[in-house]
Amino acid sequence: MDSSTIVMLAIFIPFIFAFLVPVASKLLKQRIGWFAVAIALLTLFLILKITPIIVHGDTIYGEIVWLPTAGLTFNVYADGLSVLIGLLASGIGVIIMTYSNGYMSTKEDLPRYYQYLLLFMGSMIGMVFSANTIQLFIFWELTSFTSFMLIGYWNDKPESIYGATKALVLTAIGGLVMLAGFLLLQVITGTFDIPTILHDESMIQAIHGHELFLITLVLIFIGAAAKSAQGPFYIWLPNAMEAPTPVSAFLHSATMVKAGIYLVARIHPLFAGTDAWFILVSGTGMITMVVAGFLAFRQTDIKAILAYSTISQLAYIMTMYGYTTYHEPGIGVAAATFHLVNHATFKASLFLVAGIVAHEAATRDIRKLGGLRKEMPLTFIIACIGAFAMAGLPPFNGFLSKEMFYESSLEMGVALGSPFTLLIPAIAVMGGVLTFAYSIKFIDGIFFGRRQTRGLPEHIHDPPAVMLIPAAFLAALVILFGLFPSIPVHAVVEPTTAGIIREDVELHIKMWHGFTTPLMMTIITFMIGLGVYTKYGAIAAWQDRFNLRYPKISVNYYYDLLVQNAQASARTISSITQPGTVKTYMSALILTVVVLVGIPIILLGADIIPQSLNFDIAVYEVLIMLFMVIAGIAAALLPAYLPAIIALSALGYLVSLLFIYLKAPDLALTQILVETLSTIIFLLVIVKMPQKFRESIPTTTLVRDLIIAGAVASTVFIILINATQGIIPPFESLSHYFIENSITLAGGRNVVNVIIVDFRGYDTLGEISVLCVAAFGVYNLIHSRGNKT
Amino acid sequence: MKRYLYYSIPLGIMWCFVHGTVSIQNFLFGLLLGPVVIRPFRELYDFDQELSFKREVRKIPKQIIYFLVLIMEITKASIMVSKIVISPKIDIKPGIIAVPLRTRTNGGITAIANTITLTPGTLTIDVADDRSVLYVHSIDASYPESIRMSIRDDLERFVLEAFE
Amino acid sequence: MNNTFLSLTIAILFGIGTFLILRRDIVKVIIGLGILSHAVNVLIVSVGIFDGTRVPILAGSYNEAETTGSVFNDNLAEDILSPVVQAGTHIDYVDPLVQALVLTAIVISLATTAFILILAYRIHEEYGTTDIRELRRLWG
Amino acid sequence: MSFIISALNVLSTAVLVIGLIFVFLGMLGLLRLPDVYNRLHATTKVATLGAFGVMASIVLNVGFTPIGIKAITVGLFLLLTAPIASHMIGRAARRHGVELCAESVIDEYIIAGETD
Amino acid sequence: MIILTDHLPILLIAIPILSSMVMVFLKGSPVLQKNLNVFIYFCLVILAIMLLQKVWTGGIMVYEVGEWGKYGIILVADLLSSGMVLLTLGISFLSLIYSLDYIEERSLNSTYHSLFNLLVAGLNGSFLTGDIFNLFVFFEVLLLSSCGLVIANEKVGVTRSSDKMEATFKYLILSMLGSIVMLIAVASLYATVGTLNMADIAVKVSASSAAGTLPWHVFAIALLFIVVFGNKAAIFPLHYWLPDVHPTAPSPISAMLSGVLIKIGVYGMLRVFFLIFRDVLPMFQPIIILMALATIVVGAVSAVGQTDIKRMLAYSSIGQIGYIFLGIGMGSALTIAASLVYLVNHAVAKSMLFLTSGGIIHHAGTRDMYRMGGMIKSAPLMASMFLVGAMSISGIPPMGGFIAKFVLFKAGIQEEYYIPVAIAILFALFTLFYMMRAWMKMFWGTVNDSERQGNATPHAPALLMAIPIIILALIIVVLGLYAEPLLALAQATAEQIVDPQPYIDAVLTRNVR
Amino acid sequence: MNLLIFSLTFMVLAIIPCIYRIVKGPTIPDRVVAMDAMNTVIVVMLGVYSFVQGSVFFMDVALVLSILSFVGTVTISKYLDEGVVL
Amino acid sequence: MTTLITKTITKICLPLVILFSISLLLAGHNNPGGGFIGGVMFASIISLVYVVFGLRYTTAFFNPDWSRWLASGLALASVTAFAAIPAGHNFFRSAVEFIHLPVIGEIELVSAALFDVGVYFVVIGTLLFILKNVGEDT
Ligand code: NA
Ligand code: NA
Repeated sequence: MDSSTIVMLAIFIPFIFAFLVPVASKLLKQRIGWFAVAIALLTLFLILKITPIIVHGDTIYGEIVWLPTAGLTFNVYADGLSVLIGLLASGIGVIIMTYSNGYMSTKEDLPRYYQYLLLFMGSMIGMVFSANTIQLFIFWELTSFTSFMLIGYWNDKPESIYGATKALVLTAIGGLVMLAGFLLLQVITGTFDIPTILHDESMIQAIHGHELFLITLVLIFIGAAAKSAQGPFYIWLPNAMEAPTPVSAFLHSATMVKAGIYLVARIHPLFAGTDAWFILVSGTGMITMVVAGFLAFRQTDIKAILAYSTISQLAYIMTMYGYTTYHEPGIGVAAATFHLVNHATFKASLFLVAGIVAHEAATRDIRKLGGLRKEMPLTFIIACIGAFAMAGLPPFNGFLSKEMFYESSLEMGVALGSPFTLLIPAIAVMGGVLTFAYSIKFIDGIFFGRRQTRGLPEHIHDPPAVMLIPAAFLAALVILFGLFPSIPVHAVVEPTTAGIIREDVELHIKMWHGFTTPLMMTIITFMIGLGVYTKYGAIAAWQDRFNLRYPKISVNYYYDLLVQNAQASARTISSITQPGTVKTYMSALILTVVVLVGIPIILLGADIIPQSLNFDIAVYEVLIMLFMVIAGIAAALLPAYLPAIIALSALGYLVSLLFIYLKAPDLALTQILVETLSTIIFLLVIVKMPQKFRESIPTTTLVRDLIIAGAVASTVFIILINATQGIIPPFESLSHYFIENSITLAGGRNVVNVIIVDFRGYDTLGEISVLCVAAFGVYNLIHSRGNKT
Repeated sequence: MKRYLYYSIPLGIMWCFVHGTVSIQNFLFGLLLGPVVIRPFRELYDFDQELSFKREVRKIPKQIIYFLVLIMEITKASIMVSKIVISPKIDIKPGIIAVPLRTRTNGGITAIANTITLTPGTLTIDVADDRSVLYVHSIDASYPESIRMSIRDDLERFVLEAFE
Repeated sequence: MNNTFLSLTIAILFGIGTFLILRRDIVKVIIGLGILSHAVNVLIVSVGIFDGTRVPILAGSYNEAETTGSVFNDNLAEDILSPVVQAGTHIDYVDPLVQALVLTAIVISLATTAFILILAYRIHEEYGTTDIRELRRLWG
Repeated sequence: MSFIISALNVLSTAVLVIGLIFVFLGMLGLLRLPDVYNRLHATTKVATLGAFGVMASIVLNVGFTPIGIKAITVGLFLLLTAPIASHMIGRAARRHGVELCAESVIDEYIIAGETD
Repeated sequence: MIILTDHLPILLIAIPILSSMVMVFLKGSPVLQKNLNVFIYFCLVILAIMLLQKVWTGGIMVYEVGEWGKYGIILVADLLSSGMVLLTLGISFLSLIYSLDYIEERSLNSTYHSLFNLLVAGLNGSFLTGDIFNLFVFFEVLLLSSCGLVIANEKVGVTRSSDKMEATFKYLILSMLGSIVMLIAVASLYATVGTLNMADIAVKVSASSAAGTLPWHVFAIALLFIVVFGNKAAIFPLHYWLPDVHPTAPSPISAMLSGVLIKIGVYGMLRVFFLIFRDVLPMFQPIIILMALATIVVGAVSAVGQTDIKRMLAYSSIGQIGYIFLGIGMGSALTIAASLVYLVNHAVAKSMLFLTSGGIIHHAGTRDMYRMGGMIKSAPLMASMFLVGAMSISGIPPMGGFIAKFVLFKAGIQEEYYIPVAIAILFALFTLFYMMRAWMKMFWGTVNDSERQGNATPHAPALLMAIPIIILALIIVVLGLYAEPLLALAQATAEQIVDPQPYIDAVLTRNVR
Repeated sequence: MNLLIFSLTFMVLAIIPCIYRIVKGPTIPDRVVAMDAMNTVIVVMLGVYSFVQGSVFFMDVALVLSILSFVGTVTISKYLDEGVVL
Repeated sequence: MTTLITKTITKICLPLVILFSISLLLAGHNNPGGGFIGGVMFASIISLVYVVFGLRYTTAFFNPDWSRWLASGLALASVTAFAAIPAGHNFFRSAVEFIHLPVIGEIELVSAALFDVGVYFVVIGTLLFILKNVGEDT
């Protein structure tokens, strides 16, 4: 099989089988989870099958014709980076789905759960293997959406709904902004194809030199930051913890949040090497790292600790990708990539531990937990491995990547010079200190201290194997990668790095590399970290005071302000813009006419008055017109209905008289008939109404309405005196034809009637349809009293 | 059937008049069309009552006389009202008077009411439900009795002859 | 026809109609619509393009010409009957097309007016008032 | 024969003018007379006669051509319906509660429903 | 031998008219009436497909009603009009099926079928006509028939009849003002160029524009046409009637109104501005773009504020119309093609959402989303269907709405309208937000039984209501996964729109008897 | 032609009182009378017009107007009298 | 209730106006008139009958289903327009035919006149349908 076909299969298989889950669950009942595991395994197998090609240093490309008109093909591209994330997604997918078989109660809606998980996995794989930005965006939004569905899995809980909304709002906002960035990128490069850009040095030069460079970068980076919960967008991730714990482990720590990192890595070749890149990426990363680290330390919910720690760990990675501007890119990218792998392993294992603890102890509150190490020894060991790796203790893999982080921070500081020489390493150490502190807190809070009895089950023990083995497997990987870093490094980190910096790299990562500055920094980290941990009480008290005093210094405050109050505030706006009074609406329409037509009138000034005006008219004609105006004014001013109707009717008869002078007997006839009929209907209608309605018009209203009326009259007058200047010279009217051919072709002398029933009889067909419609409509009106609820 | 024939002739004439051309074809056409037109409304046209052609035909000359008298009376009335209208100061003594009737048929009452309206100084306002009294507005109601007398003696006589 | 006084009258009627549709009373609003549709009908006729003096009802008829009479015969016209109407005589007629258009417009406005009047009747029934400011159950 | 025709022409023009004057006087009455009942006298009698006269003059002029026939129809129709219209208006006015003018001397009208 | 396909355009208009009268005679036998009308619509859909196919392969089709050439009324089926007709009939067909279980029996038997058929006749007539006054006439047909349908009674009446009256009044009165403006515009145009045939007008306006003899008031007329079609399409500030009418109408009619009826304004805009005023178009583009953007903003913000599900959908329609107008305002073949794709997707998705909301209202007995909740368990079909529609409207892949938004934004950026596209993208977020919030309010959370109104008992939607929804959902997904035919059609249509010469040639180079 | 202009001007002047009564009333029946009278004047004008122009078309209009004027007057009167129309 | 004299005059007007409306309908092609004008004349005289005799009294003996009138009218109009298609022409193509009859002479038959008859019935049906429905309601 063609390797690109394999990639496509890896994308489609989860989707196809996700839609088969409901069917399969009819057969498998509670064991549907194993079906999902099998699919995930199959996907993992497919990706593993192409891994050797990538490790060898090649890339894979394949395409299917999709939407040629829109300039889109369905194409896949596999290099080190995509295979790395692909392996994470499918590999951790296998582990999580296995674990879920123990974690999820059989009373739950399992088909829906596994369906979403498979859809998510497919989207994630589709996203990383997408060879064009639009396809990437499509899968990106799908991951957001499946994430939304999974966070809201327990959809009757208000917290779930809140968390799901938040995640969707922020990640989807990011996604759309990113789409805008991609569109601009297409403007710059002329293509959506990622490999095309990556493999074309001149295009990258063009990007760097383009005036849209900064805005494009910012837009795309916002997408990445939102997805990876960086910067102000971090707030969705803690609330996402309302999802079932396996979901949190899978989506919100190991894979989906890595999508943002993936994107940063993916666009690295396009934008890196500029000040903007460093400030944006590393700046966001460093701030996030410290803030999230601090918040993680302060949490009492064990999943919340992990959530904030995820944010801070992702910030490490982000920071390192940003560093590459000013020093040798290989180190930073490799360190970031390596930490990405390591984080996936230890954080997923910690989440599984948290899930086990919550599952067995029925609480996630660290204040209620404690002293569980004897009752759950195996869980305790796994937790220690994960937490120590996170804290950066040797000999676990976290130590290695953290050392690389310190090392690159140092180099960065040096490269930037004073005052950054110390500042950047200091910030890095600060991040490390906080990480150390919350890692210790996690272990200490759950497994050490006093075993509480109140609110906890009597017997707490290690979980069944189906939950323990996945966690243990991940812990084993932590140790394995720590002791033998060359395994992941050769398999994925090097090809990934090579793909990003577009040159071959060879990394030599060892546990012991002498008493170097980074090691000193590590030791300092541990010491301060311990100190900080012991001062937990004081720090907590300080933060509580701070929160009380400055409640507005919080992103969540503004999110809630905007989103939670969105309905009410939008309602306020819409009740102003849509006040419900017909008069406003009509005024809007009338004013639109007046203003729009006023534009050319004002622009043209006096030129709007045509050269020749015709004032030649008989006295009696003037009188008739005067009567019309008087009747109209009477209809307007008479307060009682009947006199006003009579005046309107008189106006109608005068109009028919005018039609006589305009040589239109058919019109006069019709006008007379219609006038009388309308009067009868008027009378019918006012039968039940009060006889008059005396409206006292306030002066301001009167003036305003008179101005509007005057404006309308002027507009009509100006258009009319111009329009009656006659047809544009060389052209002739259609009407000559009618007069010439009325008798000969249609056999009638009354040209008007002939037009109505023959030349334009089709209009009349429409006209009598209107009449029928009015009849039926009136019937409906009269018989619409059914619902008075 | 008799009624159809009775109505068909005036309807034939009517058709000629509304059509604007008096010709034998038109009359025949109207003759055929007319009864069809009033067929749905036979409830209104006393189709269940007895009818004597002879009597109806005999009335025609008297109806013509009545019509001429009517025109003359209208002219007199108009001149009278016109005088009032163009006089510099309008000096009138109007009022509503009840006039007892002898006539009882629809046609008779209608004819007399219309006649009253069109003749000097008087205007039918209403007819009592039992058809016994006409209420008449007179532009000069100084002598109600004389008005009652003139209506009974002059007008009603013509009407009774022409329409009953 | 395309007389400035007529244009002015039409414009004033438009002004009156506009003033009326901005009133509070539903009946007044509908009267305003009535005035507007009168105005627009006269407007259409007034833009009729040629300054004829005669009603567009022609003299002469089929009967005057000797015809064989045949359904759907295109040639009938040109060959036999064209002498009936002399070339150029049309100049004296007013524009028939605008009249036909206005006829259609009048009928349509009759239908619409009937509908909206009965709608007003129902609104009065539902709301117990003819004040359209009370028609504010739907807003926001 | 031509004498008759020209005599008819003169007659018809005279009748036309008289008719027009009557119509005008009727309208003047509408303006000047004190209450609706008296105004009805003016419009119903004077104006109707005027209209009838105009129609008659047309018939005198054109004879039994379509115009003439239609003129007869119009004239007769007016003669037939004008009294009814004024009767309806007068009755409605009286029952609607329009008072007779101050100059009125007598009111014998009994509204059907009000006797009991 | 009668060749039926020669008469396709008129059949699509005249058959609904004739059949609406047949429905009156069949009042007494409702079953026959229903079946016959469904059958008629099935045939009409087939005819519409045939028409589109014929136009696609054979080029623009001109049908002279009465064989009077440009002196009479001409029907023109180009890709735009035949495409719109197919869209109309497709949605009408499904709405009709839906109505059979949704509309109260008496309303359904006595007037509903007739009015519905006349509405469709009005729509098809408007799309197909080549005559500007005839366009007015058919506008009136569809205006009044839609008013009549808005007040038709529903089986589960949660909408007060007073609301229907109020909404209809606002709709009708604003539309009547629009009609008056249109008459002024049409009459003035006729007075200036002496013809009503749109192709003929176009030729004359272009010629005099080239010769420099075009009077200035033609611009004023063009601006009047913006008001006319803007009013039909409900673009700001002419949108006020829409949020009242669309929610109060019975759901199948809401689907017709939002799905098809407001598109008539879009159609008119494309037809009139790109045919008649094409030489002076650049002057109007900024106005259209500004109005479109304002429409997007107003629609999006107001939709966020709603608690009534159908009212929210109505505001959403306003916003979405803004997007469509944005594409028109940007005025190139690309952006117009994008607008058309958007139009189709919105039509399908919004009709589907309104139909679904009808089912939801049947189920919940209220239109207030904030009083619903937890219905995902009791109404899973409605939940998933609404989600599909909501995703499509919000532009979430893989639904059709995404493709629409994508092509629109892409085309806009290609034409270098950065700021308008940025605003459009920003407010697309609002769409996502209110749609998903609505979905969560209705289907997540807890069931709120005590709030349920008395007259409605929860029940599964009737079969005839479910089928159209499912079909529309399938179309949405198909439009997302494989939009190529639509894109190609839109592209070809847009090219026809921006280059109207073939249209003019087809209309004017005919033998006139 | 002079006859036409004379007649028409004369009749148009005759409309002035009608318009006055329609506007000023004072009672509703006054307005109805005025309306009816105005229609009579218009009928006369149509008759004259038809006669002078020699075309029957306007006489048709006159007949229609006299019929419709009657219908309208009767309807309004009934409404005034009884408060109902049909 | 209206008075006796009004009713009597209405009885005279009724056939007159109906005949006039038919005359207008038939004359329409060559003179002012036609389906719409004739139809409204018809409708207005029927409405006068409704007014003068009362809707309830009238419908007791004269109560057609006006919706069927309008339906037949529109159906007739569209069928007339359709009739050209079987003859190999376009929709709404009109036809003119002369018939020589012994007594009446030459009659001009125009397909458009048939269409006008359709209009006539639509107008009558619509207006009276509306009046009757609303009248019964008030
Ligand atoms: Na603890
Ligand atoms: Na006609």
